[in-house]
Amino acid sequence: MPNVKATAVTIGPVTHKNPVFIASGICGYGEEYSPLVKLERLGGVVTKTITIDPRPGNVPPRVHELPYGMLNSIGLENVGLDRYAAEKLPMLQDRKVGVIVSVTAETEGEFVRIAHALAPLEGYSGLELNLSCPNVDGSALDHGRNPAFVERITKIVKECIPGRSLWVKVTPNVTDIGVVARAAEQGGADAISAINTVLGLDVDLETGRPIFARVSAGYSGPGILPIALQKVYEVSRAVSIPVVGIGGISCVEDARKFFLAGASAIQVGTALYADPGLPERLVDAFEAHPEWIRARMEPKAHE
Amino acid sequence: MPNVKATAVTIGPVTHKNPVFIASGICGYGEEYSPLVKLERLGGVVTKTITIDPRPGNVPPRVHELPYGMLNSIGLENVGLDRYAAEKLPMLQDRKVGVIVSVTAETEGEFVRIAHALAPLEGYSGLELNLSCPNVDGSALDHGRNPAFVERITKIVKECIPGRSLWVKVTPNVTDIGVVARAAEQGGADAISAINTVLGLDVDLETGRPIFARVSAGYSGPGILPIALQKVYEVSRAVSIPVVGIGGISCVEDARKFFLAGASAIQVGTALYADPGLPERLVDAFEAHPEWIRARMEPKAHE
Amino acid sequence: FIATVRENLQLSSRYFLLRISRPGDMPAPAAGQFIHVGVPASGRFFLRRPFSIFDCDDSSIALLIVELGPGTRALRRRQRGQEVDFYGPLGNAFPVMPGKRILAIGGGVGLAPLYFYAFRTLDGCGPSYRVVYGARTKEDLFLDNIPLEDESVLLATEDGSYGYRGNAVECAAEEFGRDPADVLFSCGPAPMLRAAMKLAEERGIPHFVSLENRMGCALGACRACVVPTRLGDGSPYRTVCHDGPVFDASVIVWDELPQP
Amino acid sequence: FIATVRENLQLSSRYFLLRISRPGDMPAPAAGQFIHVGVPASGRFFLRRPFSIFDCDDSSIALLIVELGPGTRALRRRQRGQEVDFYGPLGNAFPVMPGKRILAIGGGVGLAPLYFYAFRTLDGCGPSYRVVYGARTKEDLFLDNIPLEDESVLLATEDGSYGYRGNAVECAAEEFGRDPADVLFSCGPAPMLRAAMKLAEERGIPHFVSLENRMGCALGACRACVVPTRLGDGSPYRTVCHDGPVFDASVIVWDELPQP
Ligand SMILES: Cc1cc2nc3c(=O)[nH]c(=O)nc-3n(C[C@H](O)[C@H](O)[C@H](O)COP(=O)(O)OP(=O)(O)OC[C@H]3O[C@@H](n4cnc5c(N)ncnc54)[C@H](O)[C@@H]3O)c2cc1C
Ligand SMILES: Cc1cc2nc3c(=O)[nH]c(=O)nc-3n(C[C@H](O)[C@H](O)[C@H](O)COP(=O)(O)OP(=O)(O)OC[C@H]3O[C@@H](n4cnc5c(N)ncnc54)[C@H](O)[C@@H]3O)c2cc1C
Ligand SMILES: Cc1cc2nc3c(=O)[nH]c(=O)nc-3n(C[C@H](O)[C@H](O)[C@H](O)COP(=O)(O)O)c2cc1C
Ligand SMILES: Cc1cc2nc3c(=O)[nH]c(=O)nc-3n(C[C@H](O)[C@H](O)[C@H](O)COP(=O)(O)O)c2cc1C
Ligand code: FES
Ligand code: FES
Repeated sequence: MPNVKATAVTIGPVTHKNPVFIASGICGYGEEYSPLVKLERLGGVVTKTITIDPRPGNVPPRVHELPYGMLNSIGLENVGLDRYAAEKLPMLQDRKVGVIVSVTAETEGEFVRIAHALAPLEGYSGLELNLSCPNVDGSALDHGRNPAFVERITKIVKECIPGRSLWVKVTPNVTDIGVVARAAEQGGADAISAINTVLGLDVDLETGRPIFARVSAGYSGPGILPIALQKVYEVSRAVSIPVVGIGGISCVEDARKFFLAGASAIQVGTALYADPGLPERLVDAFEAHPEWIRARMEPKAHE
Repeated sequence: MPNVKATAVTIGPVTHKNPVFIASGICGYGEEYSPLVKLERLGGVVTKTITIDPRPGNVPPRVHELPYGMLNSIGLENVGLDRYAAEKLPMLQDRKVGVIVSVTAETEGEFVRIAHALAPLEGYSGLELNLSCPNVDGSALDHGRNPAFVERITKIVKECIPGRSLWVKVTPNVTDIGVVARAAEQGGADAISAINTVLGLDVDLETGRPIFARVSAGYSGPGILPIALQKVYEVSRAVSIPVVGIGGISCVEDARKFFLAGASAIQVGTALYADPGLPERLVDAFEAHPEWIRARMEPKAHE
Repeated sequence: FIATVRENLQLSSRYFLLRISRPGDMPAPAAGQFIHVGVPASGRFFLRRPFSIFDCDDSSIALLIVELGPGTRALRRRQRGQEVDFYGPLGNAFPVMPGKRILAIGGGVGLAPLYFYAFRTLDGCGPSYRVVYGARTKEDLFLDNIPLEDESVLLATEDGSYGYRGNAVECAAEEFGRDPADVLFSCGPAPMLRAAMKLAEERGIPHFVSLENRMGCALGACRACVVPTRLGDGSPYRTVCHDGPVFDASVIVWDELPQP
Repeated sequence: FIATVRENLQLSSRYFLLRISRPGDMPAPAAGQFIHVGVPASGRFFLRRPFSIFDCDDSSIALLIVELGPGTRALRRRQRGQEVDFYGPLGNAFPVMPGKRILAIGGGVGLAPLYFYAFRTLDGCGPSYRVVYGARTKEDLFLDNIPLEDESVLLATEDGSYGYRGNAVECAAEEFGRDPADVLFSCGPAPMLRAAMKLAEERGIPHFVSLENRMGCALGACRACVVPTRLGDGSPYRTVCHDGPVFDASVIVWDELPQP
């Protein structure tokens, strides 16, 4: 029997059975991956970022493989708040899956509306504010780069959802991620999720055109691991709330490095597509070695 | 016979025989690589960044291999301005190698001093201001993130070196690289070199310690290619001076993508260690296909 | 699922037939469905690759694959006894239409679902299902290895080295003239699908088409593999992996279809 | 240089001897020098790997390699006739000291430059050059494949399965007691080098040591492979690739030496 307490992690008012999550946008609304992953074994899943109104998403192609990861330009295609609440959220409810609902919006008013609408619902334990999607126009990403806005939004959303945790997901595409994370902490965030995708671009040599209609896209997968570790380290030094490490995790060793760099939980992203067994293998590993969850890097010293 | 004119690129007052350079810090002061690379066949080499005083560099280890590139924490070890001028610069002079001298400093006064000291010397055609090294303390990187400072430094250095070109090398570790590049353009830069290394980190699972004494290091190699392409694209849209593309180039196709993304020249970095034949193969390729140098991405359209 | 390679048969310079063991708990697939296969190569990152089911019996699954890049190359190199990791069957299927005369047009590996339809969905329903299969040359008809010479299969080669001289759609148009059909199926390269689309419009018959696209999850989760349609409900996009791969051709916005 | 594998001989479970052709225009190497070898594997990024020259004649170069990670694994798999890409010889060499009695201590693959010194630098100068070679067990002495049984070579195994029971430095200390030397050479794992350092200090004799470090260029250009020394002139650091790999042990700041 795994020692349940040993793998548990507490984020704000919520205790999760273990620190292994699936990242937003990777497994849709969760249900889609239930034939392949025992979702109830995980700390939880972060569902696809939703907006108040449904969004069609970007013109295809939307993904492009690289030897060290992938680029995506999904563009926040989602069913919108109402259908999410009516159809998607209830699907995972009876199956004891830990759910973190990812949301974004453009204006303060919209953030309040979406948080108010979600507040009375059952079936999830926290919200993740996606202030970091590189694949849409308008202010979503710009917001995530503006500490004052991050603090204000965090504050007003947090007030709407008592008893639930609030995770703020930050972008690596900033000069000083610590400042943004600190702003979220000031606003009352329970955790910082780091990182979202890194801006990237590829060109089709046959056509001489960019792969994506929007030209720039989000880079994820193993190639961003060192960047994500560095950002998690920076964030963990800037704030005292838990950090959720995301970016390039494709094996147990990668996940362990995030904890050493300062994370309290991790999310699996792109690697899930190639290796749907990974999240459960991570749970197995941390159940066998719960000490890996609390391990933190010591400074380098001469032997 | 290659058509010499067809591969030539002009940057500020200087015309280079072709657009293929070796990046700063990669081939030392040039001479070291002369047994392996016919340096005179290249557009030129950018020599290791020098400072007024010699610098010892960082505590080893200084490099760490990753499956998709490497991390380095060299820390600008260099012989200092005087020995560079007396010993290093003359070594390449008689061999008709195109040289761009990379320099950095902390204060305005130091930048002026170093530019004044170099101005009367022979044997190089331009300066590259390294305002983007992530591996040293102090203001070098912070400067590179401060548009006002970048503009001022560019301006005063440019005035010191009439007849020579001034390249300004920018860091990808900023929110808006376009703003920094524009500041350099305003200051009178002849080209923007993009990018320097991306901040990254790795942990030694055996010791539970960071690989490097300074913890964070500079990530380079194939894994940063999509990031570098995106930054070059952003910079090339922000400025109208030439952009020199750097980051992750390890084959002819990678190099072609930089031109499509907006670059007018390229620099080979990390790949040189594995494949010292690459720069000359790039020259061969561009001599065979000079049209690749002027090719620029067209917007994506529906067929 | 982890399956084992039973047979890996080179059919021509670029085509091969990969037969793998069928895991006991894999649901029965329908023609048009696909499986999502892990690329058996290490050292770099690979997304999985989708392949239509070409044939499936109680103990094995066969895929008809054309080697295009590193993913298909790694699969070509898999040998008898080695493992292949996949999940599926995924997606929808070509509709079963009793009593209708179906004319199916396949190009290249687009033959896979149409072949499976003929031999598993309709076992023996004969001339009400006809397949026109077009290839560049005789070599790509695999006549030595796949039993295509059947009265319900029409073969076309672009160079005329076997069967009808011309492409599959031209051959189908001629066949239609000889003996009309009620429904058109098609699967193959985009230009072929567009031509088939025209044919169906001209003859005023329904047309079901199997589309391809780059995939992430293949489960409808990531929204990577969408194609533009005339449908609404929040988004005009539908996923090839979950809503497809088989679509009523009239709902697809052909002009905006991404090239794979 | 592009060389061809002549022979790839497995010596024990982890050690192998890789003999490659010697390109005609490669300068003659001295004992202590190394070559920088491209990892013959594709799909991921690899820096080159440095290996000391174990043996070199007019037509071939031999390397003594222990398999540690992906780079050495790829080299172990190279077969006769396949290509290996390298450049060199690089770095400095163990000093030639006519008339001096040299005692050389080698551990594991650290034997390579010391062996080369014995058989190429000093051809036949006999007892003035003695090598103590230590390994864990008899298996790692490669007695079947490498002619180590010579009166100038002392063998030690930690488990006592052959020769002296104990480590190479202990064996060297005993040998020194029996028949002193004027100079100590050493090459091998860091703890062995430190012990050798102590021995040299106690006996008050010069000590030359061959160091290892992670490398980029191996040409002195990138400043990756530095070790801390008591020397000055702008930086206390010296490169293993260009200033070394052989150093006067007394200039090294042993406490700050990075572990490779
Ligand atoms: C639902 C579905 C069913 C499929 N069924 C089959 C099948 O039965 N047999 C089969 O061989 N293939 C099938 N494919 C296509 C197959 O998935 C791709 O050919 C494969 O992923 C290519 O991988 P690769 O690594 O070899 O080539 P990549 O490196 O991914 O691509 C190599 C080159 O081929 C082109 N290419 C890649 N994918 C496609 C594509 N889908 N169509 C046209 N050009 C492409 C690329 O643009 C590139 O130029 C199917 C695809 C889908 C979506
Ligand atoms: C000048 C010089 C000469 C050398 N000569 C030889 C030689 O003759 N024969 C030989 O087998 N090796 C020699 N080496 C060491 C050799 O270069 C490394 O063992 C090799 O690079 C390891 O590559 P890898 O990909 O197999 O292992 P990696 O994946 O790079 O490393 C695997 C494990 O081995 C450890 N490791 C790596 N390099 C070393 C090292 N240098 N010392 C101790 N542990 C290490 C790593 O920390 C890691 O834990 C020499 C090194 C130098 C600098
Ligand atoms: C196809 C795809 C869709 C994504 N959609 C979202 C999203 O809707 N909201 C979000 O916060 N992050 C989204 N992300 C980012 C991931 O959650 C994650 O932060 C990122 O991919 C880095 O992790 P990885 O390298 O493990 O994939 C998406 C990533 C991918 C690849
Ligand atoms: C070992 C090493 C040392 C470097 N030193 C310098 C330097 O002194 N000055 C500088 O401007 N860039 C330096 N760089 C950055 C490179 O010039 C280049 O911008 C970066 O490595 C990205 O290119 P790449 O991916 O092709 O290596 C160094 C990079 C490496 C790997
Ligand atoms: S591939 Fe993920 S939705 Fe189709
Ligand atoms: S490896 Fe580059 S200086 Fe030694």
